[in-house]
Amino acid sequence: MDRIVEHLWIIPALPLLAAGIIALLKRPHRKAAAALAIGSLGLAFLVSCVAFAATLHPAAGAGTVRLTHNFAWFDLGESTLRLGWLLDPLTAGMLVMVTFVGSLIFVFSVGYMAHDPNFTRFFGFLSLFAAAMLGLLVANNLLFLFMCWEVVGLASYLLIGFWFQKPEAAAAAKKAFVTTRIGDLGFFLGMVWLYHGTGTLLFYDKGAGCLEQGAIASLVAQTTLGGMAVSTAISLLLFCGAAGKSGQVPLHVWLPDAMEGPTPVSALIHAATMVAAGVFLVARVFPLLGASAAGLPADGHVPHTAALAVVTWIGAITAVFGALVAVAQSDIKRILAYSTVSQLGYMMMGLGVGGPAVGMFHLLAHAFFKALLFLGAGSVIHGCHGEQDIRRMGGLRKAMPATFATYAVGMMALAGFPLVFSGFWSKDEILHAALAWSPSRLPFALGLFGAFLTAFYMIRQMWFVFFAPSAHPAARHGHDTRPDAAAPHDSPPVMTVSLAILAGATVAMSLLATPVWPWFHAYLGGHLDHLHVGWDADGAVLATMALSTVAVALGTGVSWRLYSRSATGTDAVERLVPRLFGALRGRLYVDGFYAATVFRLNRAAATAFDWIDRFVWGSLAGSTAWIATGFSWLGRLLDDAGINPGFDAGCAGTRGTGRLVSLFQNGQTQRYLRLVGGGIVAIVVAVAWTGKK
Amino acid sequence: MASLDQIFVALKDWLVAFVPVALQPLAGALLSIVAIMAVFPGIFALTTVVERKLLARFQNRPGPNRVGIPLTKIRLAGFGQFAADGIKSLTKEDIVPRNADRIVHFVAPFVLVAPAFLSLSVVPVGRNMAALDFRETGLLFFFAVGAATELSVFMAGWSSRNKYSLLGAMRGIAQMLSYELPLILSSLVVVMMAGTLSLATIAERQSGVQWGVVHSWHVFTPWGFAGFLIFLTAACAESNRTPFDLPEAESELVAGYFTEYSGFKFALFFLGEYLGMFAISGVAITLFLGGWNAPFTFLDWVPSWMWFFGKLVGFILFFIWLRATLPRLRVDQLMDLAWKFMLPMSLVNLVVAGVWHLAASWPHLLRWPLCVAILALPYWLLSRGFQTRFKTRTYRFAEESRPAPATAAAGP
Amino acid sequence: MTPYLIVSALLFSIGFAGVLTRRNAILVLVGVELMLNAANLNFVAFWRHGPNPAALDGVMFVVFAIAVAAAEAAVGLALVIAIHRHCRSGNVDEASGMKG
Amino acid sequence: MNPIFAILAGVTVGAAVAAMALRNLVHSVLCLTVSLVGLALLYLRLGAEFAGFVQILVYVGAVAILIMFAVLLTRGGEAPPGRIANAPWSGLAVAAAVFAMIAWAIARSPALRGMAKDPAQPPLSVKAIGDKLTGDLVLPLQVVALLLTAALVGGVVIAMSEKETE
Repeated sequence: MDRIVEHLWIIPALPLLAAGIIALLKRPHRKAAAALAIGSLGLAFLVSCVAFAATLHPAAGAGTVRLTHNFAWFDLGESTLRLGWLLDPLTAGMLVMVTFVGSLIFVFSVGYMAHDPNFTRFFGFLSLFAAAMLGLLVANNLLFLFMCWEVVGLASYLLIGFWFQKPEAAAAAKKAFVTTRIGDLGFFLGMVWLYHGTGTLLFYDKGAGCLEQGAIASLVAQTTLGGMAVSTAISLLLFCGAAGKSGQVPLHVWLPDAMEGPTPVSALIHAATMVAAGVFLVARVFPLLGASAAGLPADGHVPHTAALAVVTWIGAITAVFGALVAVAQSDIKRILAYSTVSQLGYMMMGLGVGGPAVGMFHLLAHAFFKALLFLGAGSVIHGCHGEQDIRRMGGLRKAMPATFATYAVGMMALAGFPLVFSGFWSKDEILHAALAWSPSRLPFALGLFGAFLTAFYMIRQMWFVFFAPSAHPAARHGHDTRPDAAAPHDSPPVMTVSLAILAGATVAMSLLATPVWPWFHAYLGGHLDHLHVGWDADGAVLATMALSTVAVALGTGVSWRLYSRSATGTDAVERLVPRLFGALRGRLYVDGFYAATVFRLNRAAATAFDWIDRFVWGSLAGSTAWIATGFSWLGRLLDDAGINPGFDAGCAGTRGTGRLVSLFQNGQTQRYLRLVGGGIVAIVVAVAWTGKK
Repeated sequence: MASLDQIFVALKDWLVAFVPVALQPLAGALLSIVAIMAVFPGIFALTTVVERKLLARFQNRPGPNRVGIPLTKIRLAGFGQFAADGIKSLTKEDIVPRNADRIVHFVAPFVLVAPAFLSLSVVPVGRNMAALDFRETGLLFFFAVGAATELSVFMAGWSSRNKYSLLGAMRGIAQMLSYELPLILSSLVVVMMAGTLSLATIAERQSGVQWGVVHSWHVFTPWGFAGFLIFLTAACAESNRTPFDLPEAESELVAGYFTEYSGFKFALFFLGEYLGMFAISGVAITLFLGGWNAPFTFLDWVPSWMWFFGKLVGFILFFIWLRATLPRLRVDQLMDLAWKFMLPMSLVNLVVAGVWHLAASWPHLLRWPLCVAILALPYWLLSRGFQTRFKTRTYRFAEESRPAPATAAAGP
Repeated sequence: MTPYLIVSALLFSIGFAGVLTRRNAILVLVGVELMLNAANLNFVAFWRHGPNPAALDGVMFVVFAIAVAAAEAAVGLALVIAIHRHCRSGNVDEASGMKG
Repeated sequence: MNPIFAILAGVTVGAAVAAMALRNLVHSVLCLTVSLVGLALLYLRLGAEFAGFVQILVYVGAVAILIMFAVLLTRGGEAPPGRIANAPWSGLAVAAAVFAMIAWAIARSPALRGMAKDPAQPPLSVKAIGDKLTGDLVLPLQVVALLLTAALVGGVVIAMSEKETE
């Protein structure tokens, strides 16, 4: 057992090695690159399975399997910085999922990127990404986790901007990088604070780790600003990082734009890995979030702490927000992106109301079906020669049967069709936990509404892509300049096989966490030996199932009815409520405030927002962005042409200060050096002077 | 015989004994300086005549054969020529271009000659006969002092304010810098094997005996042989001798960096160049050809300094022979040779020396073929690249401007 | 010992003065070289007069410093050439495109 | 003070001053070379033979030539017209202040006063240096090798970059 955890580093090291070797390969060595990347990740998958098997059998009476292996990294003055590997059910489950889904995505990429000249570079980046992600999972140290976290950010930057010659892609990559960086600032501060508070960053260290009883008790005991417990403050800071990575509402803007990357990247980033990192982080530090004066959260019981309440509310808002926006999008990948935002909201909500088991199960289930959906979308795009607008598709059911079948499975899982799809069970659990959440019932209602919307937009997408009469073949082919532009065709086997495997996994996942046999809970909670098959759920479970089924059915029915009867080309909802639809299509203007590029509903206001945005992104003052967003909402509602004079004054002041400061920075190195020299002399004189007395 | 071998050492000791003890080191140094300043310029004087005569012979003409002892009928087969040349250059007008940078122009020849003398002073010309023996850093001293040559070339070329001078200087510096690498690397092999930088010690180390009667010169090993060839080529380039005389290619650059020098300063440049050649030949002899050691044990009775100077004369004749037979390289070929052939080969040679050292206990039949193979393979690979690289140049623009014969025939 | 240190300080200050005042970028680099060499002289002097000369620390430091200085000179001069090509000038005060 | 030391120090410092003060760049660099040779001789006086010769080999043989090339490549061979210094007085004042500070520190240092006036020549064999380089300091040696390679490549790339883009 210990040997497994001692050698857990092999799992991230394998793809890292592959990335290193691929970096040295020349461009024409495409096969070698692909083989290296897939082979290394496949091997990592096998090792992960071994690690997973090791967590299945806890020692008698030990509860959860939690193996750690810590070692000294380097000495820092008096103290020693220690790193470590950690193997527990959370890690093991994620490892298997990431390597499995990742391998399939790699295989899919071989087909999808077959025509790209930078094929080898692509696989190098993919491997680097996988390595960083796996390193993040096995870390038993918040610092090491943070390092991998940043490498994940770097790799995602490289991958989203893979087609950097496209300005949108370059911009999207930058946006993703900068936006997540704002969250990371919170993460970093939280980490530093945690180190300050506990003196260690190891999660588990035989009772001395920062997530164990002693450290947390001391953190809970201290209070900071406004009587908040230090543990809560740290939790919220860490959650900032998680929100950035996982695209929770204020920081979600990068995620839809990240669609500019190649589709396998979207699948990898949005389904399996990067966005999951945030949720994983919250699950990892759950003891900290759930810590209250009463102590650590016990298994199966989720306390109501302030930190968890924040997580819940942000999650619930994100869930509904993403679903709403997804209703009006027309880019096939963008719909999926917003649906990811929405589902991530569910996960966070699940974590907040139901603890790691609930949230993580939705994460794993979502990873499979969302990877399936993205790869399916990739297959559709590939088959349609690069077309991404669903209104220009249609009738692909016949042209691409394999893609259609697998996509339908993914769709039903995402929408939560009952009984055999994993999405149903995982979402149901979240709703059930939300129903039982005593502080408020609103999250439950929001979740239910989200479920309705999910079914609605997925049916809308299915209808446009696969069922609608082939709308604008001329337009479609007119756009295509390639000589081999022909009718849509199904993708090569190397792509469809990945889809089929994922579809199978999606269905299979549904067996793991039904109320009849809640294996996953038992696994995460560490009481597998008490697990038995049988119905011992309360009536609320049944009620929730019924309610969510109704919501899904309602969504499906309404959507199908609206769209199947509408004329092609225009959107049914658009005709019904054009203003609302416009707002939704404009992604509720959130991007407008952040990036000031999308919608200029109000030119004057937008100019101000634009400036604010630049200011916000230009500096790291994320908090200003909050205020600015609030003000700009208000301004648009109250007065279309209104520009808050306070902003102007603030801007002028800032600009003036900037001018003043930039006077010193005149680009003349010699002048800087003179100041440095004079400064040194002054310091020495000062030190000597004071030392004499 | 031993007394003849050490005759100069004894002479110096005898002379030094006349001065007070406190001044003896100074007197010894002075004596050494005088000896060096007398012997090597003398060899230089003779070399100029020999070179002119030999070159003439190579070209089927008599060469200088008139000047003998003045006011007599004795001609000495023309060996009085150097005196005439010397007197001429001393009495000629010293022309300095109007725009020239006078100070630098004046200093440049001295910057060339002084280090040449200095570097000659570390060469052991016989047993116990090195004017300066740096036990720790002899070879390093040689290379460090040699570095000043480049500076002098630059000063001469730049201060003349003449484009041929400047171009010649640039070529010269580029060439010297490029060939300094193989030069140092190939002598590094000897340092590696000898374990010392002292030239005297290196020479002494080669007095061992192998194969019965042969002294163990470094050149009789695979690494020594390859190193010697590399060193010889690089030395040729370092001293600007044909076929590497591009810096002073008279058909292209008049006389290179000393175009604007005349009279005594020109003579100094001339002297400096030849002294540099002697010094580098002396180092080559010390490093590879056994220094002052005889080739065979039965020749040990010949005094050591005679061996050294005999080998030196051999080198001089060899260089003259090269000058008379080989055509000059083109600039790009020159650089290619340095960077793409000699540098890799000298690196390979370092490896060979290491292998030789590690395989010390192996039988010769195994050790020799292994080392030769390690050398031969890169040699073959590298020279294969040169065959494609050094193909006849096609003069694209010249050919295009010339009307093709077919169109000429079709014309009116 | 002290005379060496004073010479070193003088060299350092002369180099520093050159760095601070000369307009030509190459001479600024020359000043930097002088400053580096002044430091090297210190190392050698302290090695010679220090408590443990057998450890060779000062000399090793000088050898490394020379190697690094050579690299620095190469890159610095390449930069000067690049800037000269870009700005048609080798003066440091004209290459102030980064100014705020 | 030893007269030889005085001459060497005078030449070194004087050449350094000239290097920093002359108008013509080539003269400056030549003076720099003289100054560096003077430094090498000071090393010899201190008993650091190896360092001294390495100094000459690297600085006179390579760095000086390199700077000369840079001077000629940037058309600095002629004495530039106009100002050669930016605000010389304030710069000189800062430099003088720095010198005053260092000199003050040297003059007051109690550690220096405790040192032997002229300790015995420490043994310095090149072999010891070699052993050290390939023993304790093998990692720095590798790093320096890497640095030099990087500098070589970087120098080439920087100096030829514009040609590439044409």
